[in-house]
Amino acid sequence: MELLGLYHYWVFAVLLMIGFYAVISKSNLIKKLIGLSIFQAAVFLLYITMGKVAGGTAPIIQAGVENAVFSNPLPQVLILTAIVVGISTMALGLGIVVRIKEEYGSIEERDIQEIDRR
Amino acid sequence: MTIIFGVFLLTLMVITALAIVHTQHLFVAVILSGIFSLLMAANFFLLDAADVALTEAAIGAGISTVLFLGALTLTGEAERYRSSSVNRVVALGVVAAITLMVIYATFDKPAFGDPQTPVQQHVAPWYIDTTANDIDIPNVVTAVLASFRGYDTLGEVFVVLTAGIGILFLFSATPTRRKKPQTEQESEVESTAEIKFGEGLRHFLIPQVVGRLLIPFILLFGLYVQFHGDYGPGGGFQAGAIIAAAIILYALLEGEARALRVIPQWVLTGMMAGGAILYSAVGVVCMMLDGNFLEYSVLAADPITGQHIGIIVIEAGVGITVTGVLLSIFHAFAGRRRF
Amino acid sequence: MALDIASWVLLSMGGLFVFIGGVGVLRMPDFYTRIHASSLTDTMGAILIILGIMLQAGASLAAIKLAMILLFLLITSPTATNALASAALLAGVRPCGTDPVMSADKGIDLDTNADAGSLGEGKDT
Amino acid sequence: MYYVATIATLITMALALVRALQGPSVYDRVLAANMFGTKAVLLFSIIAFLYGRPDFLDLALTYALINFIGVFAILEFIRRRPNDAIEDDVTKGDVNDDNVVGR
Repeated sequence: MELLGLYHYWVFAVLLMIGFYAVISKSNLIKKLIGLSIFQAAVFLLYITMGKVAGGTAPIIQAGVENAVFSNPLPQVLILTAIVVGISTMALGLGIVVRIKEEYGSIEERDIQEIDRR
Repeated sequence: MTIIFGVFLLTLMVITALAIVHTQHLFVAVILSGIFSLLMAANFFLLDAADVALTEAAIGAGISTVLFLGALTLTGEAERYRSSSVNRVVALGVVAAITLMVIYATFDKPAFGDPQTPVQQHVAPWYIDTTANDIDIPNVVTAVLASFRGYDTLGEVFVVLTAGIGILFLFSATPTRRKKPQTEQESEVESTAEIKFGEGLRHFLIPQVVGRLLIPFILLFGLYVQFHGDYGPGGGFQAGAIIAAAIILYALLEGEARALRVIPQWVLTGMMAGGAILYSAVGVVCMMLDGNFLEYSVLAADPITGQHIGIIVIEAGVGITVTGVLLSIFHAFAGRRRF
Repeated sequence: MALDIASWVLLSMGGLFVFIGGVGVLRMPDFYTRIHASSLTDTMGAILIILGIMLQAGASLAAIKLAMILLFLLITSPTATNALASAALLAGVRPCGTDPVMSADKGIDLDTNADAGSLGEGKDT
Repeated sequence: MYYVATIATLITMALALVRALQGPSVYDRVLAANMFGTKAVLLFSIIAFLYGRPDFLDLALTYALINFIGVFAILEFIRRRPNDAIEDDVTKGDVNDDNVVGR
């Protein structure tokens, strides 16, 4: 049981690093952004995991139910807004990639550096 | 038992993430990230975060696939280079080392779901207790989002607005071609291609009919999520994404040109700014009525009614801004010609 | 009690159908047969499972929501697979076992887009 | 009682994921992704009752309503992309399909 609980944190670590690997080792800019979104998702998962209370339920008070245990609402609020902010900033990143493609004719980091060196 | 379901879904998530990073085909990576987002939403739901799961559902199913595909249309869809083996070994080494360190650190973490940890003891019970007395709406998440931490949410809305403005600025620039100037033939091809691009899925009869049938229901559901957010999972962020998804569906079926005729860009720009201004205006009105910034209690004679009014108005502001920004972003990508 | 048993039976049957469909999607030989398998989970499986839950919900708002979910599922998922199949057909993915000669015999020419258009499903290019 | 249906749905999700990873053609992956979405609708409905919180059916309703938008977007994307890319992809799909038949 203890290990099953820790498994959530392990998955967080693994996902974080899968995203990080894509960011540092891939040359394609869109692939880097996809990696970044995996990284982001891992952080979301960590917050929500820490807010869970055993035997709890979602923090929406039900009429007629007394003494219910609620999970922590605070991380949920932070992540809820972070998801929408995340997609907006991701779109901004994609917009920058599109502009790079238009100016350089490529979205590979390697090509772009070569063109810049010239 | 549900913890085992959670573990199973988490395992599927890791497999999906590995496949996303491994594949060379960006189109496939985008399809797989749709699945990844679904698994993420399921996990949030199992971890008692219904509001977050709803947000992830609205964003992941409706918006993010569309945006990524829009970008892929403009940039091309295959990775040209594999990273060199030295590069890969170094990266893998760094990644493996950090993973092991983080996993080592998890053994010091408090047990999963332990109610005695400091994080569960400190602020959260206060929020849950106070919501029932001071704000009197069932959804604690909405109460914290809109009232207790309203200033924080105002900041988030402005971040979303800034991202939207950034996209509009970026795409207002016309590309300067460095190397090969366009030949006449090429530009001709492009103009015919543009006519084809404008018409959407108009020739696919069945999606057309069913899509038209469903758009009113999606819009209605969006409004339900918007205004039911005080009582169940929902709120401005989710509703904005759902309504934007409905309009995006219309644009896919009928072509961007018609969607832009229904809601022109100047309306969208007005929505982007208007929602944020509505939100801040509530704060200013509170100050004029001798309260603090965003202290809704002064909005009505009864503090609880004041809170209700404030929350409904600022959630509407959030919804309007999110809809405007997401739709502007979509039109910016979809209306861009391929160069 | 009788309701519980009925609901249990429906849920198990639904689970079985969903599982069979899942196996079909994995094991069927080509794209079009896989669509068939996936439709099994989306229609029979979904109907049985949601009916099973509705029996538990009783007459309440939840039952109405479940009915709406079922209705939307039954509308959207065949539309999506139909759109997908027509896109695949237009792009030239062949059903396995049909070589071009056989198709010509039946009067269906899979090669030309014009013909696909006359099937009522769209013209492209 | 809900466990049977939940487990069947979860296993089906895993099978669909395998199909999405294997391909072989793009369309198979899209089909698997779509099927994943409808299974998620069922999973959310069942879990809402498993947790005893039927008001959370909104989540399932969201997916039921907007999951297919992704498929339409993909369709539009396939239609829009330059012709060479389509042919490239289809030949790949065809070769792989033949392999599956031959097995």
